[in-house]
Amino acid sequence: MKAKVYVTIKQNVLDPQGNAVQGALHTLGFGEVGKVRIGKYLEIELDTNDRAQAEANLKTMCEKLLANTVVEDYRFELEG
Amino acid sequence: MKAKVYVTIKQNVLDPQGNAVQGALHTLGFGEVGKVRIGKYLEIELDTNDRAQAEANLKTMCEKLLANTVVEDYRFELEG
Amino acid sequence: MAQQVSAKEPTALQIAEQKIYKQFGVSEKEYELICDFMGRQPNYTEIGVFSVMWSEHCAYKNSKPLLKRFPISGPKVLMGPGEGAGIVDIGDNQAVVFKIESHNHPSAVEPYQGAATGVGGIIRDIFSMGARPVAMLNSLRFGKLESERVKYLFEHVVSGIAGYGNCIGIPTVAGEIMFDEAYEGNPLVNAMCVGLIDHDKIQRGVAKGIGNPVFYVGPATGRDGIHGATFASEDLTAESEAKRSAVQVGDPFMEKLVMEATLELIDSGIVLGIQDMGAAGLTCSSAEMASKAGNGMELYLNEVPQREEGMTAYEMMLSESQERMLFVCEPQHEEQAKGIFARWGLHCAKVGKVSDDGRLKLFHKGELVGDMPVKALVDDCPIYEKPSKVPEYYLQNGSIDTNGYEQVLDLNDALLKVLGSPSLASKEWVYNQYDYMVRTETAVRPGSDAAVVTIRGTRKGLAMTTDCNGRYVYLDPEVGGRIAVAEAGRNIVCSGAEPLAITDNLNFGSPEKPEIFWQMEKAVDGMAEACRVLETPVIGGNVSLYNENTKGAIYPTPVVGMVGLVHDTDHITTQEFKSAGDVIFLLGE
Amino acid sequence: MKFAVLVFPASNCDIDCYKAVEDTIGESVDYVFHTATDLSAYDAILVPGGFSYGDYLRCGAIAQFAPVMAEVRKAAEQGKFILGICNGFQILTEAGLLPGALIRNNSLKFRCHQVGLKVENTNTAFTKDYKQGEVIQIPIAHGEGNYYVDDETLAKLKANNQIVFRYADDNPNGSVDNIAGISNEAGNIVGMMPHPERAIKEILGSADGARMFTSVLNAWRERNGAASIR
Ligand SMILES: Nc1ncnc2c1ncn2[C@@H]1O[C@H](COP(=O)(O)OP(=O)(O)O)[C@@H](O)[C@H]1O
Repeated sequence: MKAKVYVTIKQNVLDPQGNAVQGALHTLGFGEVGKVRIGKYLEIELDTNDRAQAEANLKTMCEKLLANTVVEDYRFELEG
Repeated sequence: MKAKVYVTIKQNVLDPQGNAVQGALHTLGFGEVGKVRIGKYLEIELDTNDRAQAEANLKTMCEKLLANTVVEDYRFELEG
Repeated sequence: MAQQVSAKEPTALQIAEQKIYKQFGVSEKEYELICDFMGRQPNYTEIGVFSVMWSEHCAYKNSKPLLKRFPISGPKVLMGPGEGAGIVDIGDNQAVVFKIESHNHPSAVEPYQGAATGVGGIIRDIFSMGARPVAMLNSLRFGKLESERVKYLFEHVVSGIAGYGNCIGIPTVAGEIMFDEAYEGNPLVNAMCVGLIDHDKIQRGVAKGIGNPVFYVGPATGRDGIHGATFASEDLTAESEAKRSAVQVGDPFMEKLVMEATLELIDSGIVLGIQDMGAAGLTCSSAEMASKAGNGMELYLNEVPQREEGMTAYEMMLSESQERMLFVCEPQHEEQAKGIFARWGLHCAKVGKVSDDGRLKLFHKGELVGDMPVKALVDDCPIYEKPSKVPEYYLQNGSIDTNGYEQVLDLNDALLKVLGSPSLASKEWVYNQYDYMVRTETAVRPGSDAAVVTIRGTRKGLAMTTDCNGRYVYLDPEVGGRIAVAEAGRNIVCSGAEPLAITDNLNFGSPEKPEIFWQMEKAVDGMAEACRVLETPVIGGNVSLYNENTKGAIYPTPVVGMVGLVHDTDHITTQEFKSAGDVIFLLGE
Repeated sequence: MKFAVLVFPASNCDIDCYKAVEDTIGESVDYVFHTATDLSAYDAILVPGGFSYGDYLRCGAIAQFAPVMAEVRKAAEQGKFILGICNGFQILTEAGLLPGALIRNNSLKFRCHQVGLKVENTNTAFTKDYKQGEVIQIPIAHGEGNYYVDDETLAKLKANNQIVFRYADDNPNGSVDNIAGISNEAGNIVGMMPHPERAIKEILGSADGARMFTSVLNAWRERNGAASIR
């Protein structure tokens, strides 16, 4: 199975990198660009067939390691 | 409109960060974890209604700024 | 799978008939010589191995005659050119180890990773000698800071250096940067590392003891940085695109572990020979280690840790994956060595053994896939004495009447212009991104003349600097070469140290052009003369040629890295004016 | 008094912390590897700076799971003195031993230079020897030192007097309320981005960091009824 994990910065937390990219895109002439938020995108291969278990484990992985829930949100999708 | 951009490290380019996270997940007891690849995930608000133009512009943004095409691939989705 | 890939490799006969070796930069003459040494036509893997061993980078085939003009010995030199880095005695059973190296081309392609892996490579050169790296320096050249591309290169090179050096915990204490259109498209990224060692810990890259096992340490090998030429003439199908050599990516975390484990291994006293896998990875390290011991080596490529599937012998031998080392010890020490690496979370694989037949033999999947005489690989590359010719510009410049220049009347304006030029302006923006304080020995930080790093447990310190003004060298290579060494010497002396020795990085255009070769020759003469006068021998260095774009060559830029000894930390002197009312002297004419 | 300096893969200020203990107070100090499972012999634990596990994913994220961290938690509960510097601070927040998180500098650049730090709280084990409100010179060297807490936690930090250091002049990273260092409620754990171990003698540019080490020695002596040094 393959998991796709999205880790995004919480709405009320400042995203300096997103702001910098927004500024840079404006400089490049893309005036239509509004807010930019930058997060992480992880692809994880999982050697299992137990979907329910995989979901439960992924949740733990996210809570414990992949996201810092003080400043980040996460969600994931399972494929295959 | 809202764009979601995925920037991933090219398949045969080393991803030290992915390797370190894989190792950490194994240490945490998730033996089922295979390859881990870590990329970026961007959400960009676009103030336009011209879908075709938005797509063309996004491509340019990715090529010029958002992805480093020497080592990274990118893809995006447009919503709304 | 693997068969398919290798089936696609041209046969020895095809290589000969279609002159495929030319894509590897091997000339017809050189190819014939290789066939003579081999007693037959080389196969694809073998021609690949020869091509890198006989490249300028490894064989110095165009620069060796010039390097011979440098003074390389002195009473304090413990090791001159020939090993990973040179070593100079600083008393009390201690010595300083240092070397500079370029990563110009990779940085032009991918500035962050190019610069980062340049830093990683030079650090490995230092710790593979058994030395603890204590400081880093760099010397950078870019085009004019106006274009977007140059800004991009500049910004990313700096963050690549910072990213790698900061993570591994070696302070980046000094460097220099200049911007000039001569470097447009050809940035120079030279990195220098300085280490400390006790005399009895000095290692060499030798494969000693027939039958001894050869170990591979570090991350798995991928298709990183493999000779791009190979695919240059292939049609770019999706499949070949996927196989195309990838940009080398640095992993400073891995290097930190490899460094600590290697130093611990060396400390244990069981290492007989050790060398890092730098340019041309496994090929260069195995051939050179065998050659220095007068032995041969057998490599079992199945045992080489591999990151990607279906790697061929050719790919494994030519991969430039980073952070890897090769070492030899006696068989009874195998477990001890593995234990040390395991403690640092690293795997160490037995990939070969030292043999007595003077040949480099490669086995893959139970077959002998390469068999080459080590001596031919390492020593027998033809050395070229290139023709040299005084360039037109130099002759013309000679007749310019400098008195004819307009006088500068508005001195304020002139001063502001000078101060405002990026080459002269403060480089704080750059060095504040470098951790120049980690290890807590940095007594003089970036921003003064030479940096000074103290030596714990003594009153001594090491002063270090990199210098070169390419414009001077361009205008008069011989005088410019002298100036580069002299400037470095002044920087060292002004910081309160006695100059010890230099390392140098010869960055030039194409030596095939007689005018460029003339620049090289003259610059080396000038540097050699200054080194003799200052008694600072050249204990190692690096050569980077073919730095050219469509508009021509870069300024000849032989960067000098000098290290000096501060005998007492009380002697350390810094650049800035100390207090109002102090008297100011001008020394010299 | 016995100090432990933790060593994670790619810690790199471990040596500096070790030297600082030797050079400032001359107490006994050991390196303790991340795999260690017993810290009972130590009175104080220094979690040094560096790039543990390459700082991959997030600074300090992977280190929080090293075997030694279970012992650090135990020591924290026992009231032992714990100081996290730079990466060490990041590790302590990731491990939940200190509140908040450290995110990327608002300049998006690594920054290395001296900063002025205002001592906001002299009641912690590590700041006893400073004067309240004093401004000291200590270097920073970090890319992710932008301290973040939500408003509610910030209010708590203030109410409990847990803000130990603030940047006195320019805020180098964009941290909330100019925070440079905080403590836990009990004051036995301090985390800070600046590097006191890099400021222990004049040749390094400042000696202002030395008093963090004398402070903790005095705190330990007070706790154990011995006379304090000054
Ligand atoms: N410009 C130079 N000046 C002095 N010595 C040099 C110079 N270039 C190369 N050398 C020396 O030649 C020796 C052979 O280099 P080698 O080990 O093959 O190079 P590298 O480690 O750069 O691949 C090294 O000891 C190196 O110091």
